[in-house]
Amino acid sequence: MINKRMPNAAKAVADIPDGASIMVGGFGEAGSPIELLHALIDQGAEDLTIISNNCGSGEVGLAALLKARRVTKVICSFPKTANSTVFPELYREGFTELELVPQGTLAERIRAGGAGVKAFYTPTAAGTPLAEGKESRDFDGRTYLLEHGLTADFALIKGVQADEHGNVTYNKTARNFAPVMAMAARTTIVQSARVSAPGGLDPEVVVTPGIFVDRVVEVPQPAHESELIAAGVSYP
Amino acid sequence: MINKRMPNAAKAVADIPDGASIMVGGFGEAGSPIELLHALIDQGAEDLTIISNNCGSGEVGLAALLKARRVTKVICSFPKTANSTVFPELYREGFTELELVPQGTLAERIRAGGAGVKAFYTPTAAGTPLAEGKESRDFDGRTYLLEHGLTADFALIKGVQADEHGNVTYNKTARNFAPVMAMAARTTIVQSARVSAPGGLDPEVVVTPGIFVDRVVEVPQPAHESELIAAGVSYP
Amino acid sequence: MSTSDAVQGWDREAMARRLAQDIPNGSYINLGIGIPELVAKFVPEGRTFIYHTENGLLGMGPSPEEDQEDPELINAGKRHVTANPGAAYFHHADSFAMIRGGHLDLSILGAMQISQAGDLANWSTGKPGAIPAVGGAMDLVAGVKKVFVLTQHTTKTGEPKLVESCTYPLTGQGVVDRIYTDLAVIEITPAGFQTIELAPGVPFEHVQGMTGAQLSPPPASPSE
Amino acid sequence: MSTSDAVQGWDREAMARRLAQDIPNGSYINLGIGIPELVAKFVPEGRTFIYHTENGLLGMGPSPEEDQEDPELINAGKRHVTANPGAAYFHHADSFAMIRGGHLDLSILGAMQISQAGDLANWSTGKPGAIPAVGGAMDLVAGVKKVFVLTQHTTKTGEPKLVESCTYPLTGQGVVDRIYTDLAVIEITPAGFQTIELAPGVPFEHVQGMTGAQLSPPPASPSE
Repeated sequence: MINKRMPNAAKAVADIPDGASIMVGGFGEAGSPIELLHALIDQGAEDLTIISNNCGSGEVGLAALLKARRVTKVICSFPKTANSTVFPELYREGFTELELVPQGTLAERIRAGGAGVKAFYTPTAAGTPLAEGKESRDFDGRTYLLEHGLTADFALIKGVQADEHGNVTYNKTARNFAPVMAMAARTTIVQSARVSAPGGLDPEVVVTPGIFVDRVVEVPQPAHESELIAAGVSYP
Repeated sequence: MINKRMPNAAKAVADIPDGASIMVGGFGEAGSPIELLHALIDQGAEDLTIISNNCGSGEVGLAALLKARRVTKVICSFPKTANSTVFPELYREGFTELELVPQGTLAERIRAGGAGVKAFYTPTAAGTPLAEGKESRDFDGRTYLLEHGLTADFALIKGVQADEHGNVTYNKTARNFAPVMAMAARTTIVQSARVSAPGGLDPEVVVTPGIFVDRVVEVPQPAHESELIAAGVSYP
Repeated sequence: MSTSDAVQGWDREAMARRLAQDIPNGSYINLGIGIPELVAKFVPEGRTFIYHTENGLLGMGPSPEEDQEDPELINAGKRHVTANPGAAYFHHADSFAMIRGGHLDLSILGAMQISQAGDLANWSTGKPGAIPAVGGAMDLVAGVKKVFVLTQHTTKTGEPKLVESCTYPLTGQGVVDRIYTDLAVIEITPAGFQTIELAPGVPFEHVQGMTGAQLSPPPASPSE
Repeated sequence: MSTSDAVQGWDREAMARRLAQDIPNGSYINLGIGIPELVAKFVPEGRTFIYHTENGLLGMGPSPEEDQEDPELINAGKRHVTANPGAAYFHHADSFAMIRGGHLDLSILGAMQISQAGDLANWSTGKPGAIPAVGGAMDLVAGVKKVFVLTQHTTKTGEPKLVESCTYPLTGQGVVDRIYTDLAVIEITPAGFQTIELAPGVPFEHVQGMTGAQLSPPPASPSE
């Protein structure tokens, strides 16, 4: 029997060590695995590298992890959002380093990492400051940049319906980076509103097949970033 | 209003010119768009390049197109199957050229073509005869081959449920190459057992989004290669 | 250089309406944040556009009723949206495959500067201490078939946005096809900025005065 | 060189059963066509394996009842299969991402030749006039974490399959981890072929005689 279910978020993230690289799903608050992030804050790991599209909002979820001074580097396409004050301060202070990557290049680098594609040529960012220090090459008269696949030690992602084999589906635009991050991380941890026995998901509608997922934890009523912020929550 | 529905298979393939490159979905008989292929035989285009995992079986579908001497090149991973006699003869005769590509490299080259990734580095086939003439490069002590994205003029694929915007779902392992071929072809033509108005498919379960599809034709009772062969059919 | 009060040009909605007239039926469009979002309000009679939002939705619909919002159904600007019939959700790698692979017909973006060679700067002032953030802008301009810029002709302080060469960090080189401003519609040609149309009551000389590079006048008989 | 009638070794089912004992619970496995497919019949008590078929299914189950066949539910060998509870369908690029990305634990393949350096030849005799066909073999050996070969020790005509260096065109270089034959279990080590275990009643000298390269004898006290 195969059962990847974990009893709670704390157990699911218990072995994440200092210095780990962690992919965190979500675009804005859609798909942000708040409960896993809060468990990681409680757990205490530091000197983390976070790979995520944004850096969180307010002082909950990913922003709270940064605020707790656990993150020394982010690989990110858009670190500033409307309610984002934590990252700018840590960045200006020099505590948190930033590797800025165009959003589509970030998604494709993560997919490449998960798919065993070592590197690829993309036209995105050619001729811009983000091409500096990168190898480029012309094909058919157009310039392309060489971008490398990206992997991580862990991925924290949020699904809506999962099963004990690790198959996952998502809610609307919460899908965003999760399927490719699940592929690219050595250990993928999923929080899902529902977790069923195998057979609970139609094989035709599975978005992330279980082979990409290591642990599943049921979080039936996940918090939303905007609601926590509206309620004035600052985690912990 | 957007409606990509075509009245029949003949109209759907009517403008495929001599010399066209055509991606054909299917792995074995699963996903083979028999009715579109038979319409293409009737239509008469020749000097075609076919990109497909196999070369068909018996004398129906893709094998029948080859037998009609319409295909001068195939890009393929496994051109010989149990009931395949047509391709071997054309290949030995020198009428049909073969570019042999490992199956995963073929799938990834097609995806890259559709995704605007010009080329990528893969470990597959390094150190084998299929690496001959290819650029290679070492990363972290391992050898990778540079493989180029692959596009085509047309794709012929088979879905099970589609809508008039071109959204498509597939039946089981008939999915195989269809989603990436739909991305990589300039004109993608889908035959589907059912075609509904927009709204007939749950946005969460769409496999091929309509942006990748140009024409949809309803073929309610598609033929299966094995059944045609068992019935002794030789098309036309 | 400052904007003359006597010359009004198009307002934001008129700019969006003017641009929408140039979009063919059935186009797949990515709308940038800000003025570009207004285009969806001015779809010409008889045409249907399908909107792509790069965070993973094709077939984006208008904002939901206030109590129908789903925090996980948002657009690239992180605003609540809806899904139209015929919509599809997908992940980011697939979403940017649509962009990079040239499957979208049109990207409509704001701009800080556009050069006469079609270079676009719209992501960073390059000021020291600013927090860099790029999002999907570089992917859009590199991949989408046509790139239309929808922007005020000058900055709030009256500096020209249409320039000989950009001083801000680039988003892409030679990527812009057309510019729709409050004063004019301008095409990027091998010869530089070509005026296609002037806003009603706006003299060409006024537009040239607000532009930081040579502007070719509109054709003698307007195509309108 | 010919196989001695006096020495029997394992039959095909016993070979598959022996290999199955070395697979940990919960492994994700791709089974090649032929003898490797037999492994699924010998899953040890208390273990569950999940089968991947590269044409787009994880969680492949056994053959269906005769009237339950779906021509579009097949495995890589194009035979009718079923989908177990917990299965998932996906497209070819995703399927080979699982393979190339190192997500599968084990690939079990047949072989024409295996060299002492772990090179594998299993796709082509290289004969002029033969129709070349490679399928997913090169992807599997390049990507999957462990590669086990399950094969008769010699060809039908008694030629050794375990050789110093392959004469047939390679599928991959240095990719094989272990070889399970009718005569022995043999590991590829930096020092070459290392016998792990002999089939019951098969003397080491016999196996060496059937092998085209130096074979290290099994450890003094078998780990069994």
